[in-house]
Amino acid sequence: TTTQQATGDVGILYTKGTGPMPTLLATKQIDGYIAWQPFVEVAPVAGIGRVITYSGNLPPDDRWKNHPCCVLTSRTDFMNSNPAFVDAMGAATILATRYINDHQSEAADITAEWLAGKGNFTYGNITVSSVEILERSFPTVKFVNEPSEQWMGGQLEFVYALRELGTITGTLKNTTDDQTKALLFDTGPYDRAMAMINASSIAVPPAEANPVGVGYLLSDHHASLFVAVKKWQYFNDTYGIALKPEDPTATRPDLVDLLVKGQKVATLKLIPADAGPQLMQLAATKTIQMAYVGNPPAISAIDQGTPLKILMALNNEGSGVVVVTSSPATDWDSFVQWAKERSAAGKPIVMAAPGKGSIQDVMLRYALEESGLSVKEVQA
Amino acid sequence: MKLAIRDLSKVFVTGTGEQVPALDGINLTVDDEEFLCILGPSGCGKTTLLRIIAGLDTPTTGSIQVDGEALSGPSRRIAMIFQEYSLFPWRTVLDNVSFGLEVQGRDREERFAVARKYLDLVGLASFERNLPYELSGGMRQRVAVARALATEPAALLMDEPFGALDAQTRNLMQTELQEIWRKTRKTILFVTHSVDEAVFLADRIVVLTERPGRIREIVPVQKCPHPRDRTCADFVEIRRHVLDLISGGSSD
Amino acid sequence: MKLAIRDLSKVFVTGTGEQVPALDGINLTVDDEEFLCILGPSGCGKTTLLRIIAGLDTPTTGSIQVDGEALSGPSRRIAMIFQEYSLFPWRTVLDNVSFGLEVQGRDREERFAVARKYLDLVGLASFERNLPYELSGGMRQRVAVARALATEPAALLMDEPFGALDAQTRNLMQTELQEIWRKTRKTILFVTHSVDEAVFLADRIVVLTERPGRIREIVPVQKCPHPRDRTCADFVEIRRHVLDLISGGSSD
Amino acid sequence: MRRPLGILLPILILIVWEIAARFINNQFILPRLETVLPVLLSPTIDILGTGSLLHNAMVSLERVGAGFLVALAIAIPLGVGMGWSRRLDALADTTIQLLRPIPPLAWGPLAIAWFSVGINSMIFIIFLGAFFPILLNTIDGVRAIKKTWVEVAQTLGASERQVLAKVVLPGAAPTIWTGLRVGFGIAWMCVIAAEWLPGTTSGLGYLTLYAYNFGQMHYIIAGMITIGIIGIAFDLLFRSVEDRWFCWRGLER
Amino acid sequence: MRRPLGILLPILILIVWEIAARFINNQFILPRLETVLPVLLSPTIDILGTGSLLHNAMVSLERVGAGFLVALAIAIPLGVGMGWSRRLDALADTTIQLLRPIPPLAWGPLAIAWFSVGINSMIFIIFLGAFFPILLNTIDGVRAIKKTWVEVAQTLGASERQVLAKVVLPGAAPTIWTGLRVGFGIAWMCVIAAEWLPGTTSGLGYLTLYAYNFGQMHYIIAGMITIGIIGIAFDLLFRSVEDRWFCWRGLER
Ligand SMILES: Nc1ncnc2c1ncn2[C@@H]1O[C@H](COP(=O)(O)OP(=O)(O)OP(=O)(O)O)[C@@H](O)[C@H]1O
Ligand SMILES: Nc1ncnc2c1ncn2[C@@H]1O[C@H](COP(=O)(O)OP(=O)(O)OP(=O)(O)O)[C@@H](O)[C@H]1O
Ligand SMILES: [Mg+2]
Ligand SMILES: [Mg+2]
Repeated sequence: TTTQQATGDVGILYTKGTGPMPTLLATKQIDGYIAWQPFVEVAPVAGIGRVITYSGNLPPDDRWKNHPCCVLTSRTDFMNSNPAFVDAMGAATILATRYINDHQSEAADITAEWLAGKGNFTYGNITVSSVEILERSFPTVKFVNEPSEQWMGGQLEFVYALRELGTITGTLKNTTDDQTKALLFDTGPYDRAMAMINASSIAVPPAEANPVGVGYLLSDHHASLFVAVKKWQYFNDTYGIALKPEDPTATRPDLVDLLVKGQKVATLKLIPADAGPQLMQLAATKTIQMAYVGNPPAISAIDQGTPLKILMALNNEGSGVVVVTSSPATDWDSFVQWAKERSAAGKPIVMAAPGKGSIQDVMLRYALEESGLSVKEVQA
Repeated sequence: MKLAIRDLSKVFVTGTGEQVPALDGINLTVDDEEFLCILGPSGCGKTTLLRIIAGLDTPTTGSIQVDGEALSGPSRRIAMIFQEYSLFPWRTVLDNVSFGLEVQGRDREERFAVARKYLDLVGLASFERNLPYELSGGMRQRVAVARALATEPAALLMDEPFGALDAQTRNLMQTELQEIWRKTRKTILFVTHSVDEAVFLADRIVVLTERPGRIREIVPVQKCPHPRDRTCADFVEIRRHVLDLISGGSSD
Repeated sequence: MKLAIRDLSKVFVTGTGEQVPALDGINLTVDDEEFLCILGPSGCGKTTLLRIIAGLDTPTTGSIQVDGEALSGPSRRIAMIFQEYSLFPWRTVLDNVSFGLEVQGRDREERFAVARKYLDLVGLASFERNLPYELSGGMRQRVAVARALATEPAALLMDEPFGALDAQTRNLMQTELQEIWRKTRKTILFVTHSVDEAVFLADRIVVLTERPGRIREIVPVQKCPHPRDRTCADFVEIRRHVLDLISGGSSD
Repeated sequence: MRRPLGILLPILILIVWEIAARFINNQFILPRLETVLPVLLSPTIDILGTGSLLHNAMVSLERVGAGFLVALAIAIPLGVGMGWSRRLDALADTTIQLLRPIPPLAWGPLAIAWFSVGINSMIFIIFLGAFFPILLNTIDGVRAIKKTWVEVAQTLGASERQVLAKVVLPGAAPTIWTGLRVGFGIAWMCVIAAEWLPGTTSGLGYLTLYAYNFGQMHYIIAGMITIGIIGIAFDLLFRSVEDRWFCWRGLER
Repeated sequence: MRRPLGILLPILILIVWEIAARFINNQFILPRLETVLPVLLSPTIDILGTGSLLHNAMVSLERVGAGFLVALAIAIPLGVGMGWSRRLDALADTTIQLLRPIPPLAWGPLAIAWFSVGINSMIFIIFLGAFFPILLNTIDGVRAIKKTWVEVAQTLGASERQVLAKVVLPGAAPTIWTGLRVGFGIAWMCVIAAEWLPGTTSGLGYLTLYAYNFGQMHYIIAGMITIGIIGIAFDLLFRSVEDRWFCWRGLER
């Protein structure tokens, strides 16, 4: 990487998930944040911040266009003993992603229900529907599944970035790109799922005796899971594969049945978490077998020796940078300008990121350094 | 019940390993249906003696025969009434009195019937639903007596049962105890600090020495007929004699 | 100090609004340097009377004059000694005795000197560094006396100060109090339940009726010279008279 | 006089709150009263898809109930044993003293590893919160049993089991009950922490945390008030039972 | 006999732990003893870049100390006031009863909004944990002051201020001290929760959470043991002071 001589400082505050970000911004403790959707849209809607850029447009130019984001992962021991199940999950995910791309506004609606019961958010005098927020955020997320060569290349960028950050210390520390890919990916399930979809026949996996734990985050990024569950009837009727909620009235079901050709194959325990590292911890302790998760936590977990593989993409892009309303910044360049002025004035701006080594952290650091700003972690 | 105490002594070992001789060479025979009072200076081992007879402590040497058989542990045939109030405060008066029968496994009907009989005897029939804290000190000790009697033991051990009562109540209780004894004919061992009380109640008075307790003298009181008049000449004379024994026994 | 109590009465109002008359129409003059004992049945208002004089309670009607001036609140000139142990348990004996001087703002040296003088007087000079719990009951009451004396009040109010002591210690304390009184010549109001104690100590004995307390009689004892012999004829006669007053006053 | 005065301050606080909220005009710092009250007044309306206030309160109560019952079922017998037998006490005391100061919350990671995500690890954490107060009070209560009561029972022919069941347990009951009251209070505090563990999808703790994600402070405060009210309600319940059942306490003699 | 028996069980637990760890063979569920012990035995070695065990323990202690001191400085005067004056008690009691059952942790979101990320919001949460036990014990202690002590002081000429300073405070000191001990214990529990707040980068609570994110169970357990040991150490310290200063307690009469 070719970092210029730094001409200013920016502080980064890690908030362990997105939870405190709106509060911190509204109380002027931070000058902005980078988050995943829909928490990017929360700021403008609440009137506390302005979106200056979405993650695909972060500098350097085109570097992050279509950057990989969340991925579907599985424990390898589980894959080995239940290959047909993992393939079926892959198929369900791919079908749901297709549905999202064909019915974006319905998908936003479903996600609004999953994340907020389609309720309203109240910010002082402003009240907005969660549906509205999701409809704003959906176009900024690109829902794709294919683990293409280009996509894998994008993933490698994160490995490099994490190496630079010093958080990769295990099996991926000194690997070549090919070795890294071999350690990270297993595209078998994707290929087999596509084959089944193309053949219009999903194979019925043997029944699972125990519930299968599946982790996810409360983000639009994992909308394919929400859509698969909420539209289970449609998928069941159309493709013969469905994730049927055991309680159809639940807004955020936690027990769903995998049905293939009308047969119940397994019970899934859906486990939400605040941030990726938590999910990877659950995977490490075999509490969950599969996870919808951001790629850096998955890379870190594999690096730390968790027997895990990345199976396919879930989405590209889908994060954004927000600054406080009082900021003069309206786009990345004016933001950099502002940050440099503040640094020169001895009051460097503070940006929040959901976690050290998270996808958002990696991109923001990269972009800042690219723009001639050096990053310091804020010590509380 | 007849009690025969032979060469009984008791040495306590304190936490620091010190040896405290409490009783020494006690030889005493208590006849069936006898009312025996035990007098002695504080700390001379009166309570210890009763506790050993009740089976709550073991003697260091010596033995106790109950109707010819060796004593072994607490027995239903010997009931003890303690100086401090010892009622179960969470049980009603009736449930307190029927406790002994309850642990014997007698059924409700039967044990309440027996308990009521003895509550009647101590004049507290109308208080059976009350909790102990609602009673006065004297009433509580009467409940304790009823509880002890309800299992129909052959002997009653009473450790300064009236010590905490005021003078008037105490006199009343003494008269009532006499009455109860007359009706039920138990063997009674009665510890007291009051010479007056001992002379009023006892057939014989055992006077102990200072610690370690030994028997100084056994004073017979039978010649004074019941109910005793505290002003009659015999009474006053025996009282004087016992008082002399006690003050002569102290070292000052 | 001369105390003049005029038409004093006290009615307590309980939490439930009930009125409890505790004292009624008390007229009493206490001379300077007089030792006055107050006797009366339990609950007749003895403690209440002392508390009013100490300024800890206010009378319902009537007035108290101290050396001609109306009493108003607690005063350093009148010290009170309570029945229950009242030492500050976290202070050494010396610090307890010097408490009154400390709150007056006297400096360390001075207050310790005065405190030591009075500790000497009550014979506890060697215990000044001890904490109260290390002392026996009698010693504690002597410390309380020293503490009361240390501020050099003109009058001492003592509410059954020896009630919790055993007989032997009690006799000793009575003799010592006499001695202290002889040396310091305070006006003393002394409440007791013991006729014997009253006759032994007092110049005059005020006998109260049952609640609400009224003055039944004031018995002079001066004719019996100090130190008094409990077996002398005058003593026995006064004692008999006071006993008669008391039992005559009860309703049974 | 007591009652009106007692209500004065809360009312004053509410007024100050509302004025301050209008003045600060930042709902993240202090949401207006009129955004919080409707939430409390319609406790059956769904909040952000996590269910209603009432529903989440019931869920939390169920969890506390389960953890509390497990704690009670283990702590009381163990406490009676340790209070009664010097041996058992000597054996277990050190271990208990070592485990006690570890905050229930710190067990979170192990709880998830051992009991897996979900109700069981929450029960474990709640259990840890309630266990020690119940245990220590039971031990205390049993130790403080009047020896005379035990000896009376013995002379009346009670076996050791009967002494334990009919004298020791009822005699120690008031102290044990205090332990239960304190233990329940701590359990109630722990449920909030437990519901912050990953994988939770309901409960008052989860509700507040979830609302936090979207900066919905009025839900957080409504949640806190609900937590507070339920906490008091149970405390009062425990106390009223205490007053009724253990009126003899302190009047033993 | 007591000592050896007491140590027997922890040793047994360690042995069972090691055997179980070997048997389970999954460091996420139960790390081996030999991975935990070295962490504890070299408390000055850096852990995952967050600083050493010792350093983090000191940081946590500082925070607890600050929160505890604030709690003490407010709770003791307020408690003396409420114990002494019926008026003040009537005024404040209801409010305190309402606030008390809200877990300190639940204040997290508001703490961050009010005191901003960092030491101040941690102090606030720790303060909340320590405040109520100290306050309630101070009130109790002052109320339980023997009336006679106060009256003696009055008859000896003490002013109200002198009575408060020289009789009420020292007389209530043992009970207040118990409140301090309990309050410190709870504050210590709260620091762990407080260090889970965003923006924290040190402390034992942060250390365990950070280790958790990397699945480093042996650090978590070492952290928990350190938390436990410090907890006991302070409890013992408080108790030993109690034994020394308040030896007169229970022997008042
Ligand atoms: N468990 C014990 N360990 C050590 N010493 C004991 C024990 N029980 C009693 N003693 C000692 O044995 C002696 C006799 O005690 P005991 O209670 O029998 O006296 P007592 O005659 O009943 O006295 P009192 O009239 O005061 O009740 C006392 O010196 C007492 O201190
Ligand atoms: N604060 C109070 N409120 C209501 N009644 C009171 C109060 N203080 C005392 N009394 C009542 O006033 C009466 C006199 O009480 P006091 O304590 O003066 O009696 P006493 O003569 O000292 O009795 P004793 O000899 O038992 O000490 C009693 O009936 C008592 O119950
Ligand atoms: Mg005895
Ligand atoms: Mg009195």
